[in-house]
Amino acid sequence: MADLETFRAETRAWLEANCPPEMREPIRDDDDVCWGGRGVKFKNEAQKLWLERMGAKGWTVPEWPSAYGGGGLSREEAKVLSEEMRRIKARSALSSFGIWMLGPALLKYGNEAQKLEHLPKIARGEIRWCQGYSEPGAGSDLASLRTSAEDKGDHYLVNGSKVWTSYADKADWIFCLVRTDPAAPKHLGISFLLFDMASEGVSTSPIKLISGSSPFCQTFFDNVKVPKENLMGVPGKGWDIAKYLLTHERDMIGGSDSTGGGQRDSVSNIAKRLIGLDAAILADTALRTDIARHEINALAFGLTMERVLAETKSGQGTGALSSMLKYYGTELNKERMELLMSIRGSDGLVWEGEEKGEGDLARSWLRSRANSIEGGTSEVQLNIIAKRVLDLPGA
Amino acid sequence: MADLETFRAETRAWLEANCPPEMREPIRDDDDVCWGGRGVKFKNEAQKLWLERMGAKGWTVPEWPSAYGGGGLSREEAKVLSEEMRRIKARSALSSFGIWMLGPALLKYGNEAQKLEHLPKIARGEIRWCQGYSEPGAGSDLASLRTSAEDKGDHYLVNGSKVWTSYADKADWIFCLVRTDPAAPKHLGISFLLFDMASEGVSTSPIKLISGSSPFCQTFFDNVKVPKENLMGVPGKGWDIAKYLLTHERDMIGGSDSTGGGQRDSVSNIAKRLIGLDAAILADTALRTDIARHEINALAFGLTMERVLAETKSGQGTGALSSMLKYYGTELNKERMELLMSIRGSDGLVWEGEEKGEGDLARSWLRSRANSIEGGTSEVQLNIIAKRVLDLPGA
Amino acid sequence: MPLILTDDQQMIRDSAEGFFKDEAPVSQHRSLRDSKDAAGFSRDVWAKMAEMGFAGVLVPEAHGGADMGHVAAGIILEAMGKNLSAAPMLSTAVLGATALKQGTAEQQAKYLPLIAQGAHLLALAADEAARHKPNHVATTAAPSGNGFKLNGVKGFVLDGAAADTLIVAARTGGDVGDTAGITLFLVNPKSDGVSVDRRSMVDSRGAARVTLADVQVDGADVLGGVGEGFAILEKMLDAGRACLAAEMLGVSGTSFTMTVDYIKQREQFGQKIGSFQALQHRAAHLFCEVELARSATLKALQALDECSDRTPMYVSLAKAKAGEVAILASNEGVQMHGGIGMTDEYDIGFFMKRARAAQETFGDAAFHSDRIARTLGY
Amino acid sequence: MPLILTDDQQMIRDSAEGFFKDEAPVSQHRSLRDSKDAAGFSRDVWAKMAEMGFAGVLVPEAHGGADMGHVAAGIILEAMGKNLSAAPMLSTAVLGATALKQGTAEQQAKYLPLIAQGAHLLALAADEAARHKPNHVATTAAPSGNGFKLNGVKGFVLDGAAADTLIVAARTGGDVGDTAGITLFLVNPKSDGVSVDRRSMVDSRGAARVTLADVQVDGADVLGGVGEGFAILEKMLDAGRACLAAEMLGVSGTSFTMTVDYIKQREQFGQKIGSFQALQHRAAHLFCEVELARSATLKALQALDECSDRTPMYVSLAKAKAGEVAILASNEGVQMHGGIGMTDEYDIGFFMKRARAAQETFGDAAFHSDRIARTLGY
Repeated sequence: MADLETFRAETRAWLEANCPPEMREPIRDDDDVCWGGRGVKFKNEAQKLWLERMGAKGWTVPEWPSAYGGGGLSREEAKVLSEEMRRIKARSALSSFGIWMLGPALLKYGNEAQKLEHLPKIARGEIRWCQGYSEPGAGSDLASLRTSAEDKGDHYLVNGSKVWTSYADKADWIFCLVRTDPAAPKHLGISFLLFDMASEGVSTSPIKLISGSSPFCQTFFDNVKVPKENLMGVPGKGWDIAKYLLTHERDMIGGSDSTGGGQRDSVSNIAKRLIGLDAAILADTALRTDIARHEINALAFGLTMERVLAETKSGQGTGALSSMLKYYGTELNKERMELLMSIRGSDGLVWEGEEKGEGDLARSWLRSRANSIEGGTSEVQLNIIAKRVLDLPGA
Repeated sequence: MADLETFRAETRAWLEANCPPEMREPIRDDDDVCWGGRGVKFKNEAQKLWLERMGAKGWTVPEWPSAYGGGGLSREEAKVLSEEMRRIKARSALSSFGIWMLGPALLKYGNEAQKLEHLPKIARGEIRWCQGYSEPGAGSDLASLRTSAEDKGDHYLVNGSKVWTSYADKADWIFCLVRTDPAAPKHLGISFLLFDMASEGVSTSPIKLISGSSPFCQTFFDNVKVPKENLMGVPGKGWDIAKYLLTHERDMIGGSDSTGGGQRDSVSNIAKRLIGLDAAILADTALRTDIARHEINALAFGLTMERVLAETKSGQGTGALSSMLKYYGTELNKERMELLMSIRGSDGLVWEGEEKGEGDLARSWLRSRANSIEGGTSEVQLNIIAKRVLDLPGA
Repeated sequence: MPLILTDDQQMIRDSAEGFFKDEAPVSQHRSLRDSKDAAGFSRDVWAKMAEMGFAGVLVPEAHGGADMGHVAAGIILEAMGKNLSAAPMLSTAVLGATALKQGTAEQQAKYLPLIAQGAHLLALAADEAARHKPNHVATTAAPSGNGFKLNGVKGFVLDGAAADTLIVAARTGGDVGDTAGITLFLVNPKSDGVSVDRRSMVDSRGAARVTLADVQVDGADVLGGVGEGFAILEKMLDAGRACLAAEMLGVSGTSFTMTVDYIKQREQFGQKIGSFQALQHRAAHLFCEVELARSATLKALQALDECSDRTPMYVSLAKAKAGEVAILASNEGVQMHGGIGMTDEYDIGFFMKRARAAQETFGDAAFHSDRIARTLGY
Repeated sequence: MPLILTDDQQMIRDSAEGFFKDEAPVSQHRSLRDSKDAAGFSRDVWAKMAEMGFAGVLVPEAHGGADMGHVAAGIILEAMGKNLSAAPMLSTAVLGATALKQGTAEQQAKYLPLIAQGAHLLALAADEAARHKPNHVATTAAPSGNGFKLNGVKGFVLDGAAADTLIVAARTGGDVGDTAGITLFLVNPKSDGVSVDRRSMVDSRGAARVTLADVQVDGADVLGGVGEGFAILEKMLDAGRACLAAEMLGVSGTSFTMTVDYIKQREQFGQKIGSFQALQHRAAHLFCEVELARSATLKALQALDECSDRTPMYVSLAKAKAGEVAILASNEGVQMHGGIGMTDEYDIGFFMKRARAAQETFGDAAFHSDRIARTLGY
């Protein structure tokens, strides 16, 4: 524990000395978030400096081994670092699918050469990754993917297309599920391939959503040559890696990204401000009832996240609860957005306007409708709970 | 039309002369309802007289042919009769599964001898019928019935048991689904048999529900001999008759029996009386919202019944809507009972008490939970809508 | 009146459905959206609607209208909802005609024939709060010259940018929240002091913010009695709400049909997804809900035609029920379509947007369930 | 405090679950019901519960209690809920002990050891309205002699028929609806003027109507300050509500488990009905709901142990959520069991009855969602 206190003191001093003041401001715009990559455009010098300094220490990925560009910290030390960063309100130096998704999979399934090649570049923000999973027409049935990687001796020839590839147009490399054995049963014959988006035959096209423009793309592969050493894990066993990563993604969508945390203003506070009170209660009894019912569920859901986390930490975990959090969290977030639309009335219907923020609510509301579709639909989560948690028989 | 006015005048005069004053009082107790039968116990002389007079005219079944003991009236005349009875608040002279269920099936599927034998006795209330459909363990899967009727040359030998047989302990005869061909596929091999409950080998035992005692029985058949001429319709085609009758039953449960009509006090009136108002609105805003939502659905459902009826009359009917009425009507009635329990609070929890009516609410609430199970569960109704109305593919 | 369409009404339905499918299908809505059309509708289609008698559906024959009644108006709006057809039907043919029928003989003679011809557009400038509350009128009308001077802001005026005449609710007496003291004025949007700002809305329909700064109006431009405008306003709103319910019924209808068709052909895990029982039950439930909305809407329209005392209750029932069902139907539609339902390329999202906007127009389900409860005394 | 059971609490859970499964299973509830037992519980089981330390779970060690805290009390109640075990746990060990801990040193010394020994039963005679409203106290306590004279009727007194002491809320000042002016009294039910009438309830638990006619009580029998009883009453109720939430969690748990087990083995149309996706989705949803109720309940119990300022909010959250979930779980249970779920022979109906009664006790979901909204200022 003494060591940990020393570590804390050192960390605090380092952060004080190295975190630029601009990087201690709250994030206001999309370009306040740094995604790195070959084509990175830093918003300002401070953002660049902060990434370089954190990357050099490996603190963009504090728990990864230092051999792979990580910080080599223990879980406890990483916690201290995170606490100290929060203390001075330091921004995250790097946002990255490489860190959140590919990295953990590489550490678990990659070979030594792959780790040494890719992890340090992820840690330093030099290479930006995107994820190639879904395909047009596949939907929830991810394993029905048809993008093929034909064995050509020294390379694979990749043909097909992916959809819902976030930031494919900005990414340098892709980690991608492909079918290497068309004769094998559906879930077998799938492999996990890494390749450069600058390869000949790769092209992307953005997807417009009902909420407006989006980071999603459709990505096309037309006779793309991929060296055979770029296959990660065992050929034909890519589905295991996919499942491992899907659970990660589910946790992110259900748990944090879309339902947000305590920092968001509560529905009732917004309602109070916009609708007002009448004899100490909200001046719309039907909305009041619906809001209270929503907040009861939101509070109980927040406590459930807390409890599941505590149980997991202590090893009491009932397991397989990520489907519950994904399902309930995204449904609650949709309900929240519906209520906010009701509260805002006709003002909520504005799509574009001169004032900053006009149109935001309507777009967020529409965007929220995808929460229960992306990362495994609500229906798929319920299927998973029914099968894996409740052990109900197959149809 | 002149004829119809003559008929109205004659009917009015006859009713005035023949309907005893006691039979013009509202129904207050179970024994105000006359079910007829060999063992009938009339509550008073008026009840007996009224049945005899109405039975003699065939007006217990006004539209049945007079050859079978019916009134032989046209649809228009029957409507006049019903209007005139309502005018003087005349009670129905006879309640009977024979009238509501077996009669229509007999008219459609029975042979001449069967019609002549059974219909007049139903019309005069001499024989009380019960329905033998469900079997222990069969549930929604009615066609999986196992009660067997073995062909013994001049008779069938019936073995098995039925469950949910309403008033089996009071009935004289039963109309019963039996399996006459054990080798045929499930829905084939079922026949429709009529037999005397006084036959040797028939016994009944009452079923107690969570709401208390009930008219339901379990009925056992132990080597019951049934003459072969008692088979109705074509051997092995009993399932068609069953389906025909089930639609009848569904309409009764969804449409009238369990959701009741306009005569019931509305949920909001009861709430107003028991909870009271505060500044002109119900002094419980959450309950107010739930009650309003319920009443919106109840009103819209009432209008839907009205519309479906009007469409059917005019031949615009979209068809196959009885499943919708059954499903929605019974779910609404359950919701109504839940709301009434909330409104009544601890008083609603009383099970037995000295005052008349104590315990009624709790028992009605519990009884209502069966609405969405009996006569085809809500799940079965939704299946039917999905398949027959929406034409969705089978699993 | 039996709760059913008459033979005439069935004919109107058939011709309206054919008309909007041909003349103003969803693809037209898309191109109006993409071109950021200032009016939000096609004047060409509106001219044809006038020819069909749709613009004059509520205008008496004496003034050149078709005088077909509210059930017919609802039938037209339902067909528009099915195709997401945009036209000033609600603002002019329903609200405008309902208002002007309460006007003086001169006003009627001046406006009603123009409405029926599709030659004059009206817009109701009443709502000030973002959540509908018709008695919340803060806009003032102070005596001035031989008329009044208007001051105030109206935030959400449907078809306001295209209107030739605005029907403005302003206060000649009483306090904000009172129903008494509200007066309706016919205002030319080109008058000095009127500014009309087009707002870009989620459903791409025409709406505007109207600002009134010392706008001088003549005494002859008062619609109905001074201080007695609220009764006319309620009449307009109830006609509008019932017709919106009908439009939402159309929105529900197409959302539902598109979705059922989709799950019949879409395969996942080697099966049609329409064969999955959970989706089947949700679709079957939705079917029932749409039927309930249909019954409630027809009843409200009939009640308007019959001038029934219970019109406000039936109208609120229809608006509340049809609104909730349209939200449910379009939400279920997007969810069951999955990812492609979220793309702008696919039409189902338009139905979700229109359902939400129509829900917020002239009172959402919360507003109307409150109104029903008050009508029933609780 | 992490939102998780400590090792000690897990041990209590294991022993409580074992105890009630063995000593007071559902079959005992059935026989108490069938015999129309006057108390509604087995005194034998209660004695054993005292030996286990359950009766004294909230009694300080100084008074011979086990002093295990509210989380432990909730764990015991949850195990009781799972087995539908009836015992005066809520009325005596939770409400009674909470009340007496606010008493004078004499009162504590007199009652608390007896509570822990299972030798003295208490019952709260507070509610007068059929719908819970703790400030609705019309029963009067007029000064009389060296004490007070009580008059009034308490309609729904849990375990009232078996109680050795009633804790009566009566008004020494203020008007019906005021929180100030309510005073609590310890009343011997054998006193002149007290009549206790056992009521037969849907869940077959002990409850009584208590009538007070000129009942003379001594000044020494006032619990807490005169006119200041409401704060103690709220403390009692909040402890009781959180423990009821825990009991309902147990009711949900068994309803859910019974139902999932049932649909795994029951066949219809040649398949296990648990393989039908519509039932699977409903069961999976219910699973999530039960998990949410569990989190909310644990938080409320912890808040009580920590004397958190936010206790009332968390307690209402737990009571509202656990109540709604218990109703849902037992309703779904009966529905998925089909016909046999409706028969008295089968146990699932008992859970539905208990869920409803517990929901109505000390405020239903409507009451507590209102309380949460008020706490959050809307």
